[in-house]
Amino acid sequence: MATLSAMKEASVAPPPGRDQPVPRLTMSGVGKVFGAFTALANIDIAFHAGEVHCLLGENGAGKSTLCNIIYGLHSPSSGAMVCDGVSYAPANPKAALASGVAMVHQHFSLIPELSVLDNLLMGQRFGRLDRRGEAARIVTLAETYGLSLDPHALVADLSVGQRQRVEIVKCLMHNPKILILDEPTAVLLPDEITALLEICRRVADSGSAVVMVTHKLAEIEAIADRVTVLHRGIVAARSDRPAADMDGLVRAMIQRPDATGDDPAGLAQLSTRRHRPSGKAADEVAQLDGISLRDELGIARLQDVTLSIARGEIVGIAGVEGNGQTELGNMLAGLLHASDGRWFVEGQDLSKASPRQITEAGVGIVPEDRHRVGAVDRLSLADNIFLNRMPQYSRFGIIDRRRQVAAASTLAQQFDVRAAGMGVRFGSLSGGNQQKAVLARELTTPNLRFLLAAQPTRGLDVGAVKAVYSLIRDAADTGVGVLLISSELDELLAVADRIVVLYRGQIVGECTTDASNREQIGIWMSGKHT
Amino acid sequence: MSFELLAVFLASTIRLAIPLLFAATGELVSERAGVVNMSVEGMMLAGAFGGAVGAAMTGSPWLGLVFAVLTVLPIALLQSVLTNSLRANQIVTGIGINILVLGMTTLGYRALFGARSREVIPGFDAVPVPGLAQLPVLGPVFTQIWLVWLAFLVAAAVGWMLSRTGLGIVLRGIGDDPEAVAKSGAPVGALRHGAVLFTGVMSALGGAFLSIGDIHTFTEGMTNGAGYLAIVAVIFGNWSLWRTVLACLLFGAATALQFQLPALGIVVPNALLIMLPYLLAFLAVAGLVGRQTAPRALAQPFWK
Amino acid sequence: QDPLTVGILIPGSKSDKGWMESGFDGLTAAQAKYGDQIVVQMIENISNADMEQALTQLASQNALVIGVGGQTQADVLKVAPRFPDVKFSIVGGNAGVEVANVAGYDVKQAEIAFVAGAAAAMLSETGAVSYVGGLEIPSIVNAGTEFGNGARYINPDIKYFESYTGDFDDVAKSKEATLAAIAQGADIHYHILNLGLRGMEQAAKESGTHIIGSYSNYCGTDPLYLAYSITGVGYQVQYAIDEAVAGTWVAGYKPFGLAMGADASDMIVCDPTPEMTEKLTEIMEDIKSGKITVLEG
Amino acid sequence: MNISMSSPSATLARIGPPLLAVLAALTVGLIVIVGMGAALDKALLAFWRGAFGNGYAISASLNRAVSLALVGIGFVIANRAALTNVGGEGQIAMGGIAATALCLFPPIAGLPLGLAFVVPLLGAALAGGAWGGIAGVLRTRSGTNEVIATLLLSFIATWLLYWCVQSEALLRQPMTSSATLPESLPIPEATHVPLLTGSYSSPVTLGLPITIALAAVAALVLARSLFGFRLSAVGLNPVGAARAGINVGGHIVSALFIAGAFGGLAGGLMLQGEQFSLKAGFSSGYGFDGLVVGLLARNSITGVLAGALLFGFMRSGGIAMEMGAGVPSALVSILQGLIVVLIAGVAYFQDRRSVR
Ligand SMILES: Nc1ncnc2c1ncn2[C@@H]1O[C@H](COP(=O)(O)OP(=O)(O)OP(=O)(O)O)[C@@H](O)[C@H]1O
Ligand SMILES: Nc1ncnc2c1ncn2[C@@H]1O[C@H](COP(=O)(O)OP(=O)(O)OP(=O)(O)O)[C@@H](O)[C@H]1O
Ligand SMILES: [Mg+2]
Ligand SMILES: [Mg+2]
Repeated sequence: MATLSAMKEASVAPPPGRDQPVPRLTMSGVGKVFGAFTALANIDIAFHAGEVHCLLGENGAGKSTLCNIIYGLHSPSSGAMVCDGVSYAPANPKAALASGVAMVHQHFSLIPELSVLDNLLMGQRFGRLDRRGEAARIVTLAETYGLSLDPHALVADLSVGQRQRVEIVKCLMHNPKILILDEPTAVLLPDEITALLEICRRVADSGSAVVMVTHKLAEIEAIADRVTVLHRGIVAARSDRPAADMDGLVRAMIQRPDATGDDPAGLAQLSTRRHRPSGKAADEVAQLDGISLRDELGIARLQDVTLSIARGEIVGIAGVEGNGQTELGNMLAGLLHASDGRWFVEGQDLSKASPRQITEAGVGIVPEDRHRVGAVDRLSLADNIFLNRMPQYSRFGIIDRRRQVAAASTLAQQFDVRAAGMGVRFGSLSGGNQQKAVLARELTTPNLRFLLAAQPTRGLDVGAVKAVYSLIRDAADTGVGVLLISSELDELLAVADRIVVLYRGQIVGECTTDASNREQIGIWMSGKHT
Repeated sequence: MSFELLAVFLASTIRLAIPLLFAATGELVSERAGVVNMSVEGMMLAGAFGGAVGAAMTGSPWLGLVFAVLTVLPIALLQSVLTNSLRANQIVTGIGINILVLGMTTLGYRALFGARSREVIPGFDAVPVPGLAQLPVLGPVFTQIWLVWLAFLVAAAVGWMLSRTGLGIVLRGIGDDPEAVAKSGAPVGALRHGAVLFTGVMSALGGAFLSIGDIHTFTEGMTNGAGYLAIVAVIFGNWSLWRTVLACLLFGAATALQFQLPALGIVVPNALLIMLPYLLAFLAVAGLVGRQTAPRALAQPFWK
Repeated sequence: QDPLTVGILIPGSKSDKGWMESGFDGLTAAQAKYGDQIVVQMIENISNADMEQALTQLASQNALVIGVGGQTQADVLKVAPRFPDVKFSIVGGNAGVEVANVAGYDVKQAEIAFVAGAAAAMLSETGAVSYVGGLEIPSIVNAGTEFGNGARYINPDIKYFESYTGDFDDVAKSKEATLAAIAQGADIHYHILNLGLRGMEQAAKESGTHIIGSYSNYCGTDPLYLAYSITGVGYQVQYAIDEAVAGTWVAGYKPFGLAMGADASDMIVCDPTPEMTEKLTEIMEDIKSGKITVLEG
Repeated sequence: MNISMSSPSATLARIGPPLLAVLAALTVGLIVIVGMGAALDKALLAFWRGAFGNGYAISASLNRAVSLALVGIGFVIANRAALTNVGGEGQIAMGGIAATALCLFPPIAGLPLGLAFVVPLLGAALAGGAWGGIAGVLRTRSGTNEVIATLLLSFIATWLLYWCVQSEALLRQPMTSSATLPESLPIPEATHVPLLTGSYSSPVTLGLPITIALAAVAALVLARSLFGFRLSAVGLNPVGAARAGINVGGHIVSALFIAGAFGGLAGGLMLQGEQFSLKAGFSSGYGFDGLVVGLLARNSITGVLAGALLFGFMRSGGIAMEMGAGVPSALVSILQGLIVVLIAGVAYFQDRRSVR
């Protein structure tokens, strides 16, 4: 992170108008309601010329919604905006662009089938294109911001970082007065992040307002001139001196309804464990032996991952997102097969096993992507609780609904899943209840010996986080080996027995959960050990 | 095959391919923008009908052509509203429209022409292309009605549009990822509407070619699957313009062969020749002939 | 006396310029002749799966049911036994009809095709003639074969081209088939087509060649036509009605053809030379007397 | 699918729009009749008589409804797995070909215990199933869109049937005289599907109870069985279903196989119950009409039966109307097309809530 902090000092000239801020865009009383759900309420905020303004907030806080409103993708349910002194209410992105607002989305909006140039020219003009001239113009533009790109490459062939550069150039082509970046660094490698922040600074220095959404404190420290923290759709805190106010910002961001002190989630209690795993080799539940995995483009996602998990042990996998965690989770779920290496549970080789065989071997899977992998949103809660175990509740191929619903209801009670009934759509449950339902299913896997829990607390509030970890810990206490993948280092430190760090698909370090290891883990995560 | 026969075969191939070419060019644009119009068959039939009615009423095939387009536009609009505004299932609405148009043209034909079926409908006549039509062997190939050349011209223009203009990029983008294009500010919905209407116009021309171009008459259900064949040509053409043009010509040749082979004393079951286009397209989508890459968002409604 | 109720099933389109239209013309003629002595129910354009139902409905409301075309035969034979009091006539019926209340009228198209072939050979200036058939079924193929035989009977060196489009109604294909023959020199075309005939007309018009019609009289109304054969489809419809009105209707197979006279089968050349007329008459006599034998159909 | 959807108002919301669409289409039909200058009362009377006037009319309509219902049920089953089977026409054709071949294979007609007609029907179902299954295999193996595959297979089957009846080496009857049409030999009496009434004056075949039984089974399977549950899961979320240990590919193939088998069975019943010999154009568009019925039903088997009856009787009435009042039966096509278009259109208002 050293480079990031260094950069702030490197920013020579103070942004113009720092003393007398010139607002480029002001939002007053802006709210957004989706159906019955209030995503944003009464937001007052101003973005100034020459500043990098960071929006901070946990998942679901409303950051993307705010950005989308500025960019004309959503229209606000209430409130008003003023851009450069005139009332601003873009009907669509085109209108926003015309007013000088450009945006890089959280999810890329490039079309991989098209070339970089075609993506950049997309929607700009309908007539004949002077491809050569445009390409030259774009390369020149990119170079003024220190970016290099090949306009004729196919987007599908680009790395994530390169794609993002294309997205940014696409915005810069409009010469924006306001540049919005929604979580631009989530998928980047550390070098790429540094480069990106440099670009943000340059854009701001040229007199634009840069609005950047992020979860990462280091980035804020490095780049932000001002910070606004969103929490559940309202402004929870603001700061004009973010580096100094960091602690307060963090507290505002992660405040839980029952937040207390430094450990808002109260996770510390969880770290006092009754049984510690013995650590003897004979107690091994699961082993990963030299696992490597390539994606369909042939890019290595996992390299020679070797790891063993003992009975009752919780092994945490730490790492910045996008370093192979997703692939590791999908592989253990049986949705991907390793290109090399094998893995075992209780000595049984599951490297080529199907999801069903994996479940039958006593492996529970709490997947990272609840909606795509962990459940069928449009089926009922009862059906999802037994998604992989319906045969138990059927005879001669016919499901005994009454028995199934009764059993589901018992499980739901046991795992504290709160729902209007067993027949409600799974997708209509709140995130925490969805996750508890998935846990109810996976933790009751017959003969459970090994549990994979990937990002199990994502998007959950504090009560739910605690409940989820209690359930996982209780399982470990009964002798189940747990592999816990999470991007929340604090949670790993509190819950796991041992932490390994994944960086670019490789295990780059391993240590105990002693708080003093935190810095070392950070270094491993950032890839700076090399 | 003697040279005369070859020339006749080529001319015949082209004539049989032109209705497909018109419709397939239109359908290609629409499919590149992500919309499948199963209703091409119905739109062609309506075009054939409208062309015949217009030409018979006014005595001018030119007005017939205008009539054909005017007849088809509301149908294309219906298809477009159903699929692009109401996001109805594209396949099913297309088939529904085909049933509807078959019924309406049959009924309309009987109401308008029933009593005077022997009347000749004014149509376009073949015109020799100066210079080319005098070529020794290939001359006959260049004696065609002007719509033939229009079909090739429009196809070339569409090819140019798709690859060389901003509109082309946006249309192709919409077919792969309409959400992404919408973020760039392009009016996705309007463009999809436009693509379907364009398919309508092209299908109308293809249908009118049948009724007042190639043969100066209308018969009930005269498209006889040509619209489906046009869609198959787009599929077999792997959603690329020049390949689709080749596919249309190939399908035209397969039909023309049915009349050339007997003259050459070669016995091939007719059924096989008729089946050939479908079989080839099937082998192609089955992945047995090259790799097919359909637009990613093909047949998927766009929700803003 | 109550009027005779007649139900008529026309499987194709009644305005197809061919077989179906010819049958419909016969019906119209009978209606003109009998006025309100007969009441007619008609249905056209019926698909295979609906044929039986249509015939049943006609049979339940009419005393005489006429199926225009051999394609109705299978279903007529199925329906007829259920309506023993109703008379069924199949126009274009064939031998093998042995149900007590069914009459099959055989049009014998091959006979007249032979004569048409002879006429074509005499009319041709290029020494090449052609024939386009719809379905490649025996009666249609036999007519084609006999057309060729007839042409060679006049001119042993004549070039003859025949092809089949697989569909009586496909205009585009019959146009292309005709053009293929024209490219090889043919200038007189004969056919057994329905709607498809319009494609042949277009081809002939574009190339300046001529057609011998096979169902209707076009002499004087359309310069494309130099001659036409009478195949007697309409005549048979009238015949069935005549017999039923007169009370002389009988079941069983009945061949029509030249033997039944000029209304049932004849060859008309629009502007004949005396030699032509003489030769054609001679040929027709020879067929009737068996001196020339032609195929069934 | 959604358990909570069973209150009276929900039911109304489900069947209301299709009902309205049908009514609207029928209204247009009346306007057209009047517009064509036909006497409305005469036309309606003819329609009524043709549809319900006597035992024969009713039976013929029922038999037609049977074919449409079978194709429609198959469509609904495949649709449960989010698959659109538009290949009914070809599946009927394949069923017809297989049934003909088996019926004409001498040992079959000699089978005891009704096997003489059952075996060809099973063969027809199997052939149709195989034809649908191919699309399923392609879908799982190479991701080929099943709409395109079933449509192309449908055309191929239609021309395969044409070939079969054109070629003596295949199923065409021996050409003994010029009278031999391009069709198969009539199938032996023993292979006919028995009539319920025993009389050809009201020829409802055993196909009706078979279809009702299959409809009941299909409804049960979709609503209550493990298989139906898995089809839903596969249709709603293939990745989630795979993780839950469901064989996604296998269920996709099965769903399209079953849809095809229903189409094939419809073909077998059409051949062995009504037509008795195979001809070109044998399937008569029932594949597309059946697909429409399946769509109209909005995933309900009861809806399929209702739609099949509607279309079955509508066509009977249409034929009678043309004979009795001179209103071309093409009007029926117009109504069918209108109903499809209207229902597909109003689906938007029903589905809007459930998408995203
Ligand atoms: N179109 C929509 N309809 C209904 N609810 C929505 C919609 N878009 C967002 N939401 C809800 O609004 C809330 C805020 O969403 P938003 O995407 O702004 O969060 P975020 O702060 O960007 O979170 P993340 O860090 O996960 O990106 C969430 O609960 C989300 O589920
Ligand atoms: N994309 C969306 N579309 C429609 N409704 C949504 C969407 N996202 C969230 N909701 C609705 O908003 C409500 C809140 O969702 P969310 O997942 O943020 O719950 P939560 O308050 O965070 O609960 P928990 O504490 O259990 O996580 C839910 O009831 C859900 O129905
Ligand atoms: Mg977001
Ligand atoms: Mg939440």
